[in-house]
Amino acid sequence: MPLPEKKSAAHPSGDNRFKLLDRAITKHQSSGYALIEVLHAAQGIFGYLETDLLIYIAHALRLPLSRVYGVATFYHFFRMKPNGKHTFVLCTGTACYVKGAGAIQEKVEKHCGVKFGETTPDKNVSLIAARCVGSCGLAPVAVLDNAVVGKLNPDDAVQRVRQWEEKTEEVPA
Amino acid sequence: MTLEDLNEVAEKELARQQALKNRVLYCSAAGCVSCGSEATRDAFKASLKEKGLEKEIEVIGSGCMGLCGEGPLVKIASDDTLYQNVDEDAAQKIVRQHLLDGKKVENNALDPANPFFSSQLKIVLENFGRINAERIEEYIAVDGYEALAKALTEMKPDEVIDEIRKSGLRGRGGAGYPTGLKWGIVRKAASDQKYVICNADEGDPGAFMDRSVLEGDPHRILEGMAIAAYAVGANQGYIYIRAEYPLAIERLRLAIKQAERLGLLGNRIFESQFNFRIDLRIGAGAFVCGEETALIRSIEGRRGSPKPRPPYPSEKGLFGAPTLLNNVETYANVAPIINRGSAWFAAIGTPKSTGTKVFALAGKIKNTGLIEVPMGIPLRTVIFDIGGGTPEGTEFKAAQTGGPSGGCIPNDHLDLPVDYESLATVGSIMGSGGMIVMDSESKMVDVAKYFMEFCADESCGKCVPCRVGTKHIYLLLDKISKGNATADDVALLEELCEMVKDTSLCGLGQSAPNPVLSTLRFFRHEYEELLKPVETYIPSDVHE
Amino acid sequence: MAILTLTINGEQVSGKDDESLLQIARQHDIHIPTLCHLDGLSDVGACRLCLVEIEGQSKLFPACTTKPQEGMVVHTDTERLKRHRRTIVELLASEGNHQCAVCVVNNHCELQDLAYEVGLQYVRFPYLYPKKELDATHKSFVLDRNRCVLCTRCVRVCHEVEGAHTWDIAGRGIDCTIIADMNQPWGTSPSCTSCGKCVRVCPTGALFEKGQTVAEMEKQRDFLKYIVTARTKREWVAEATEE
Amino acid sequence: MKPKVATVWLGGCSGCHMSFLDMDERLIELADKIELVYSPIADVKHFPKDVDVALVEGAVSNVENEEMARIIRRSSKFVLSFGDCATTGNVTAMRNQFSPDEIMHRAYVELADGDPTIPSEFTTIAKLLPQAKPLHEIIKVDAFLHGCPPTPDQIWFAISELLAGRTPELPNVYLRYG
Repeated sequence: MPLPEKKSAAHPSGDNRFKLLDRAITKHQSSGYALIEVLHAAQGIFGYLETDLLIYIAHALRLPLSRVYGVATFYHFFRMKPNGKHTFVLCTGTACYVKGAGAIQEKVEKHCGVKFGETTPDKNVSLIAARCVGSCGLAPVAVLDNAVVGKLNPDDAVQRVRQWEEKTEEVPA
Repeated sequence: MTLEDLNEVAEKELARQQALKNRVLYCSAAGCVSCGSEATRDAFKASLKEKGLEKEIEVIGSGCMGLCGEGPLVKIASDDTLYQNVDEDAAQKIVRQHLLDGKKVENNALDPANPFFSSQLKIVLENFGRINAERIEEYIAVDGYEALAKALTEMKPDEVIDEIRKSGLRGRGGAGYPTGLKWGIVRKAASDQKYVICNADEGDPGAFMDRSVLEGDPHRILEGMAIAAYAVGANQGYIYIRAEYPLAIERLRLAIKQAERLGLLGNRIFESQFNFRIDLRIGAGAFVCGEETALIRSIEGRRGSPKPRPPYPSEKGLFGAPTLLNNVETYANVAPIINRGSAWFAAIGTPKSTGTKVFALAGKIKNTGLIEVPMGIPLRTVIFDIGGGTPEGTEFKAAQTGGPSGGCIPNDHLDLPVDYESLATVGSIMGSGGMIVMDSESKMVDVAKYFMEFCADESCGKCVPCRVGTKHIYLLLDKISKGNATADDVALLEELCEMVKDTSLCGLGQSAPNPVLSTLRFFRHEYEELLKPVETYIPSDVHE
Repeated sequence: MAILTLTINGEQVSGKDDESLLQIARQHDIHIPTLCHLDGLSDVGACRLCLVEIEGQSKLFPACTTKPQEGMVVHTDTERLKRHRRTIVELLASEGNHQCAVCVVNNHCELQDLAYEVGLQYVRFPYLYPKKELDATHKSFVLDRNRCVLCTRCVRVCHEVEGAHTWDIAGRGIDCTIIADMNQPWGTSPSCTSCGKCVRVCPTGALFEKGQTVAEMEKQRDFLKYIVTARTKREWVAEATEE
Repeated sequence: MKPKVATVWLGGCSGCHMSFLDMDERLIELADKIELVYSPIADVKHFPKDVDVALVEGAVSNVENEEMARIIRRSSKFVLSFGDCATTGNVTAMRNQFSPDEIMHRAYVELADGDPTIPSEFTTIAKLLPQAKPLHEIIKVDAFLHGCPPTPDQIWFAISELLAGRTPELPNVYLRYG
């Protein structure tokens, strides 16, 4: 295999984030059992799990490549692509469903032109459907850039997304 | 740490609290935090500082206080007044009127005689609104870790198991397997290495009991697990918790650190031979990992695909060793049973379903939130007295319990007592405690479709009936809801539901058809109204 | 190890306590249909075709992973089981893109045989026609995911017998798919030894040798038991270790 | 009165009809027993009413097939899915992984010898359905004859059974896909 053996605390690329990842791997004694913990750590450090990163982890934990890929794609929490600048996480739990999360979904999708599970082409907004964020008392709920917003209605939801869009326009890249 | 040390911590903490003039407990559970309870806290602190009372009256975060729909909630410790919708203005008002002048702020105060409070009975949630979840001293001050001390210093493992068995406690994760029996099996399994796992992978959409317990009283779980580990002979525990619960994860991490610091986790706990450690394992978004064999695989770093049982985890579980797996609420009941005795616990509820059950009330209901009721309480009391019924202008249609594995219970069955067996007679299950109320606006075919979409999406894909069957059940429901189906399709739907139930590998698949079967049972007319006739041969004389 | 007596379909049979119900039934010429099971590989209980009824139990048990118990009364061909088996085959047929007429293993296919065995007249569920990829990048073999039934025999033989663990399953639910290494073209796989075991154990035409045309490929699966027996009895090192 | 039999060719390759013709001398016997009221091998413009048995070859692939299937169902006492395409979609359904637009483009533009234009659906060819479907997903079907194509023996057996007034529950010897 044309891949370098993992060297401790230094990645050939000089990317320091690998030092952090190595620390997480060492904490678990490089055990294959810790694969999910290490994937969590890697996603926390790198934002998402791209193929090269998964190969690095597979080598570090001495696991077959397909095993690592299989685990990473089994769990919804792990992302293989980066999220947009803003994230709109809509709760699709039962309470939110009963209280009209469907209408929010429809309106936001229509506004953004992409479906939940996708990111707008300008990489500004990712629409993410969550199983249940556990704030059922406030249904329908969405988590907008990590802030829980309860008792949301479709128009407010679109308004929030609009604010993100305006802000992007103000600061040209 | 010895028993004397423990008492000393408790006394010191109680003395500290005595010295205070009052305590303001704001709800620091995720629901209230997202309504702005942290701003409320800051307003209290600022206002108290302004009056020079910041040393005499402390403002602390506590566990979920129930009425999540009316947050932020705040409790005043001296007279147990509970306030709702406490925004920053209300906070200042409470400081001025209540804390300084001793007059309740009527606009925000909740009436303690309200059936929302009076019909409940709190064991699991008893410390909510009483203690600061982030300080182990406060937990110890309300007799925390005393049950563990008692078990380790006064009881043999078999006596602990016997006590749990006599209490009649059954698994609160949904299936209701007798807890004492399960512990006994793991105890008997011959092995040098055993594990104890807490299933905190609360995946039912519409359920947040476990999250609230972990956020509001994390030490209760650690203590319950330690007692269980002592009883079955384990020295390592894992809490498998959803990544979606960052606050609960944070609180647990803190609680474990505090318990280790005081020697309540670690080696030779209470100077016994018992060693026990707990580690967290963070789930990664897979409902199926609530199934015990899948959960174990996930802790082992694998895809969460269930394995056929037998062998059961109690014989061959985590890393092949005998493993005890219980749910959060089950562990939360352990310490009170050891402290107060099995007879006390067994007297609550019904003979076959003892104790209390925590429910998360949500959906089309006035009082949404977290409640705890004695087993056997009529469903009607839960929904109409505690929950306050459906909002004005709508009519109650069904209560959904058990999440995607449960069923919809119609009006006619509302006098049913809430216990494991009764809920099963109407095709639902106790489940982990989600209770979603639906009103006349909810279309039951769509409700069934919603759950089936969930199950199909959460199927691990290992066994054929669940992987493909749930997809086809969903497609049939979709066809029905769009008015394209015939009576033949409904017959096929029923046959497929029975088949998936009968043949799936694990509980997820076996129970996935329940929402369909229960809505077919009680709301069949809603299906039939959507059907169209089968096109067939028409003789030409009829044609013309 | 103990010898147990049990009843299968009314017939008194005996078997060892570490054998599966499936092994015992087969030793007594009692046929139970299977798909994910293959002698020589571990059992996963995934296809659910070998489910049997055990008296006194309301649940059904997969014969491949269930151990016998003294006095157990087992039924393998009740109407309920037959009905369920037919539905399983229907579900499998609807899930992939199976066109027997143009398949390299036509007439030598385990899925096709199962369809005949359960008397599948037609599939009552809509065909899903998933968009699945074909991988012809390997120099000798082809993976056509359209014909895959996700029995995982290839995954197991590669891990358990060859020891390469090239294959695994990615995704979940109806989107599960067989992948090589990092979900890369098979021909670029760093771990594949090109041993061809996966091709031979595959029950359908999902894995086949290049250069074969319709109905030409017959798979020989006997090799597995020789390898596995040799390995478990350590036959190839017997002389070296006897000293 | 002899039973009225129709044979129809929807989205298939006509192989099943070829196999029908391969019944050879048995066709003469059949001609005495039935009245063939509609068939691609007979020049009849409209599907007649009150047909006793309709043998339908091919999948339902375009709007014309779909319309025809419904006419067949209304006008026939007994509908038999005739061959693998009608029963499973088979080769006709292999196009289902692609959109109708992709398919039309492939067929009339990419593979065109001369003038690469997609013909108008109103003039020359019927509009493709999003997916080709087996017949029973469109209309209720009474029995199935498998095979690609079904053998002349299978066809003979099925028709004989029907003429004898029995639903052809085909024994497993005649159950063969592909």
